[in-house]
Amino acid sequence: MGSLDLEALAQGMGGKVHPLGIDVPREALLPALTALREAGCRYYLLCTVTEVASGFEVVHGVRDVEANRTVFVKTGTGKDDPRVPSAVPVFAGANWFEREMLDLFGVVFEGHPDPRRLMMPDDYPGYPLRKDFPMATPWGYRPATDAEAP
Amino acid sequence: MELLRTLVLSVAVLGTAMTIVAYLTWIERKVAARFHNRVGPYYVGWPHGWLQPLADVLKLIIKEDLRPRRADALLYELAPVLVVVPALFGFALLPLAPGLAVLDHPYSLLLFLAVGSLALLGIFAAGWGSHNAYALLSALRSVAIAVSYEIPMILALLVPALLAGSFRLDDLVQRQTGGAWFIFAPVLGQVSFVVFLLAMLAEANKSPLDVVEAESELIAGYNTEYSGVKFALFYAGEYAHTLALCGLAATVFLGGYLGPAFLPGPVWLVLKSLALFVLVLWIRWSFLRVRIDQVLRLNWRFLFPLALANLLLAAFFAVRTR
Amino acid sequence: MAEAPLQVVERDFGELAMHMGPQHPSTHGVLRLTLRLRGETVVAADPGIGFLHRGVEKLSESLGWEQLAPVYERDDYVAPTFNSLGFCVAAERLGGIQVPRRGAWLRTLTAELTRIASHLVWLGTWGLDLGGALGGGTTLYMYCFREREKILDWLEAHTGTRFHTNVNLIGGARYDLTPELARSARVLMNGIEAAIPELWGMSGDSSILRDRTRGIGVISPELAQAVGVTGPVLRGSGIAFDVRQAAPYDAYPELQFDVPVRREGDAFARFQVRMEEILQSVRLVRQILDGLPRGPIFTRRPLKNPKASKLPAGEAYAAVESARGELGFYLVSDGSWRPYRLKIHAPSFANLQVIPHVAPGLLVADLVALLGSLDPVLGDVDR
Amino acid sequence: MGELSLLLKGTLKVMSVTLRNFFRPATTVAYPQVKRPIPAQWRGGGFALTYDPATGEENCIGCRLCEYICPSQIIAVTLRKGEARQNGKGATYAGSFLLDYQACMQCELCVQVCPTDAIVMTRELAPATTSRQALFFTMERLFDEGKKLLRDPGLESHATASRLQAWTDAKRGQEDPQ
Repeated sequence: MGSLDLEALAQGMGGKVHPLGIDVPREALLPALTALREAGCRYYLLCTVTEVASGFEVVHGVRDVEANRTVFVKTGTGKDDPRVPSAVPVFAGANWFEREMLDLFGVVFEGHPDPRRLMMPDDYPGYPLRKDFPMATPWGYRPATDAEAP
Repeated sequence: MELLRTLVLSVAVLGTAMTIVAYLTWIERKVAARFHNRVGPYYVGWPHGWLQPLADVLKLIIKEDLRPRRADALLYELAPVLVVVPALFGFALLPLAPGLAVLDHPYSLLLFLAVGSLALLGIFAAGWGSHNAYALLSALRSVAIAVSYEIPMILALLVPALLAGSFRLDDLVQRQTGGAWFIFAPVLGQVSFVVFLLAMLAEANKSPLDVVEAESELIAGYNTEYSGVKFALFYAGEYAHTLALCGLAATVFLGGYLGPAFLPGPVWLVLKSLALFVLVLWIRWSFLRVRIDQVLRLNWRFLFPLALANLLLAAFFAVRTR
Repeated sequence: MAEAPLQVVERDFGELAMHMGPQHPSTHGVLRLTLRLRGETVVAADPGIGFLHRGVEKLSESLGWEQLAPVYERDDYVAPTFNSLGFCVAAERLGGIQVPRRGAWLRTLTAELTRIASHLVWLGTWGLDLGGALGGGTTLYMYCFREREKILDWLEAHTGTRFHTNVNLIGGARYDLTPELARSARVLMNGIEAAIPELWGMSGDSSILRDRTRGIGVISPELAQAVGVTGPVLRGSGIAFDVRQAAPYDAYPELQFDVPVRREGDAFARFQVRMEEILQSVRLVRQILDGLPRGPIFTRRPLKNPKASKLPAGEAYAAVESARGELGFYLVSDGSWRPYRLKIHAPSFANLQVIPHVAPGLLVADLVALLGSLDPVLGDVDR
Repeated sequence: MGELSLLLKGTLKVMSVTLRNFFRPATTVAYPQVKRPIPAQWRGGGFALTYDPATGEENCIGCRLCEYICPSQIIAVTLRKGEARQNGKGATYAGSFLLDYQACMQCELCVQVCPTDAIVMTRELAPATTSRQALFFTMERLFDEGKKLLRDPGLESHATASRLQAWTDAKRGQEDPQ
C-alpha cells in the first residue's frame, strides 16, 4: 500500500484516525473506500455494526494483502434514520455482510443490489441484535442487564 | 419328453441363479467391508451374517407397496418386471456342460444381447412412469448410456465369435478347450475383454460409470419412487443383470464350463462368474464417479474406435489363419 | 481425454428452477441453493443460508468473558478448537494479556491436530460428493475417517473429550501434556504421514478426480480479493495470505512451516493446497513436540467467578488461521465482565459468497464438486 | 499418449491402494461385546458430588461458583448452614443441588472452579433415559453417585478441580506434570 498516510486520508475526508483505522462521515464513506482500494487495499474483510449511544456505527474492514495492513473504516449514523451508502459497488464482498447487518440491526444500505434479509425469515418481527430487542423467550426470561444477572 | 427336460433344467438353473443373486448382495457387502477395513454384516446368521440376504428380502417384502398418485399406472407397475425378466433370461442361454443349456440356439450370443437390452425399456418406463423430475432426468441418462455402450459391447463380443466362427455359445466354449481361452489370444483377447468390461460397468450401472443412479446429484435415480417388493425386484434385477453379464464374459473369454475334472462343469462356470463379479466389485469400490458427458466422451472417442480397430485386426487375423 | 468440450446444441425450452437443499446429500449442512437450470447447466445459483443461525453474537452479550470459549467451539463444529482459540487471542489482544510460552505451544498443538482432522473430514465428504455412497467415494471416506479417529482418540486422552476440547482459556491452556501423551502424539503423526500417500493415491492420482475438478469453479485473484474469500480458497487462487504468517500468534513466530499456494484457482488447486497443508501441520506438530518449553501454561488469576474478570473498554480485531480460513473476532468492550458487541468473521461465510459469481455455466455435478472444494461448514456460516 | 499413461498409472495406483487395504485387519470394534477403553481423564460421563474419603462428609459447601460459571446456566444451588466439618472446610452445605444434564455441554468449567473438589465428572457412560425428568440430576442422585465413587475411586475422572487448578497454576514450573 506504499506509505498511504491514514492521517492525510482521514483529514481529506473530514474524519479522524482511531486505533483500528479511520472514522469518516457518512457521505465520505464510498470515496474513502475507493481511495483505500486504489492505494492497494483490494481485499474485503468484513462489515459490522455496533450500537453506540449516538446511533449505529458501521465498520468496513479492508486489507492490503501485500503490505499486510488492515484498515477499518467507520462511519456513524443517527438512531432514527440508520441509512448508509452500500459498499457493494466498490467491494463485491460486502453483499452478504451488509444484508446480515440489515437483517440483525435494521441498518439500511442504500444502493445494495439485493436488500433482502439474510438469516432471519422474511416476516421476523424486529431486529434481534439491537440492545432494546426483548430477550423474553417462551421458556422464561433471560437476564439482559447487570442487575438481573445471577 | 423334450418339454419335461427343459422344464426341469430351467427350474434348476433359475433356482440356483436366484440364490446366487441373493448371495451376491452378501458377497458385495462383505467385499466392500474388507476394502473399508470393516467387518460387514455379522449378527444376522451368527458367524458372518450369512442370513443377511434373507433378512433383506423379508424387510423389503413387508414394506408398504405404494404408488405415487399421479404416476402412470401401467408403466409404473410394469417397470420392475421389464427389468427383471430380461436379466433372468440370460441365464437360460449360458451353456452349463457340452451340449447342455436350457435353450440351445444357433445364435445364442446375439439372442443374449438382444434380450439383455430390453432391461433398458424397464428403466425408462420406471423413470417416466413415476412422474418425478429426478427419476425422469435419470431415465434420460440411462437411455443415453445404454444406447452408446451397446455398440462397443457387441463389437467386443464379435471378436471371439469371429475367432470361433460361430454365434452359438457352446461352439465358442468348445473352441476354447485345452486352456486356449480367448482372453489369452495375443492382442485381440485382452483388448476385447477390457472393452467388454468397461461396457459391462456402464450397462449394469456400476461405479465409476454409475451416473444413472448418482446419489449426490439425482437422489436415487429411476427407483426414487419405488419401495417394498417393487424396489426388491429392481435390486434383484440389477444384480441378476450383472451376474448374467459376468456369466457371459466367463463363457466367452474364460472358457465357460471348461476346467480340470475334479469339479463338474457348471461349478466352474459359477466360480469364474463370481471371480469376475469380485473384479467388478474391486473396480466399483475403488473409483470415483465420472461425469455424464465424460462417460459419453469415453465411449464415442475411445471405446468405440478401439473396439472397431480390434475387430478389424481380428478379421485380418481370422482370414490369414483360415 | 480432455479435448475440446462437446458443443451442446440446446433447444431453448426455458429454464427449470430447482432447490438444491436444505436437505441434500452434498450441501455440507443446511444450505439451500436456488438453482435456475437449463438442461443440466446452471444458469444462476443463489445460496440461501440462516437455517442454522443460533444467534451466537446476541448470546455473547449476556455471557461473561470466561464463559464464552466453549460456546464458540460449537460454531465451526468440524474444527472446533480454532473458534475458542480465535476468541482467546482477540480477548488477550484487547486486554493486553501475555500467554506463557508452554501454554501457547500447547494451544498451537491442539489447533494443528484439529486442522488435520478437519481436512480429513473435508477430503472424506468430498469423496462422497464426487464418488457417491455406493462407490469409490465411500472407500476414500472410510480411509479418511479411520485416520481422523486416531486423532480424536488422542484428543480424548489429552483433554477428556474427543472433539469440543475447550482447551483454550483467555491467557493460556487448561490441560498439560504428559510424557506418554507426547510419545503417543509422535506415533500418531507417523501414522498420519504414512496415510497421506495412500489418500493422495485414492484421490489426487486417479485421473477421474482430475478430470472432474480441473478447470471447475475457477476463482481469479481479483474476484478472490474483491469477494474476500479466505484460507485454502484464497491460497488456491494464487494469493499467499496466511494469518499464521501475516499476524502470527501463539507459537507460530518460533515455528518453521511454509504456506502452500496454487495459481490455477480451480477445485483441483484447492485440493492440492489442503493436502499439502496436512503435511505442513504434521511438520508443525513434530516441531512443537520436540521443542515444547517448560513452565506454566496459564498465568492469570485462577478462574473463579466470571463477574470478577473484567477486560478494559475498547475495540480490538484479531484472527486465527482456521482450517477454513481467517476466523476473526471483532470485540467491542465497555469495561464490564461481558462483551458489549462481538462480530465473528466466519471463513465459510466469505467463501460461500463466491458461488453466485462462479456457478453459472457449470453442470450440476460440477456444482457439487465446487461446493465441496469450498469446504463450507454451515454452523460457521450462520453462527 | 501422455494422457493415456497418466490414466493407466492413476488407475493402477487407485486399485493398488484398495487391494492393500483389502488385507488389512478391520479397525472397527464390535461394540456390544467389545467395549472401547475409556481414558483416565474423561468428560463424557455423568456428574457426582464427592465425599471426603477420610471423614465421609459431603465436600460441597454450596458456594454457587459452579452455578455462576456455567455457560448453559443449568446448575441451581442453595446454601444450608450446618455444623462445622471435622476436616475444617467450613460449616456450610448444599441445601439443594440441581443439574439439568439435558442442556449440559460437558465443558468442565464447573469442575474447574469448584474450591473443594465437590463436583466431578464420572468415567461411566451416563445411562440413557426414557423421560426428560430423569435428566434432571437432583442432589440425592448426585450424592448416590458420590457414594459409588467412594467405593470405586477409579470411576472418577482424573481431571478433578484440584488437578485442573494445579495445571493452570501460575507458579507451575516443574518438569513432568502428572
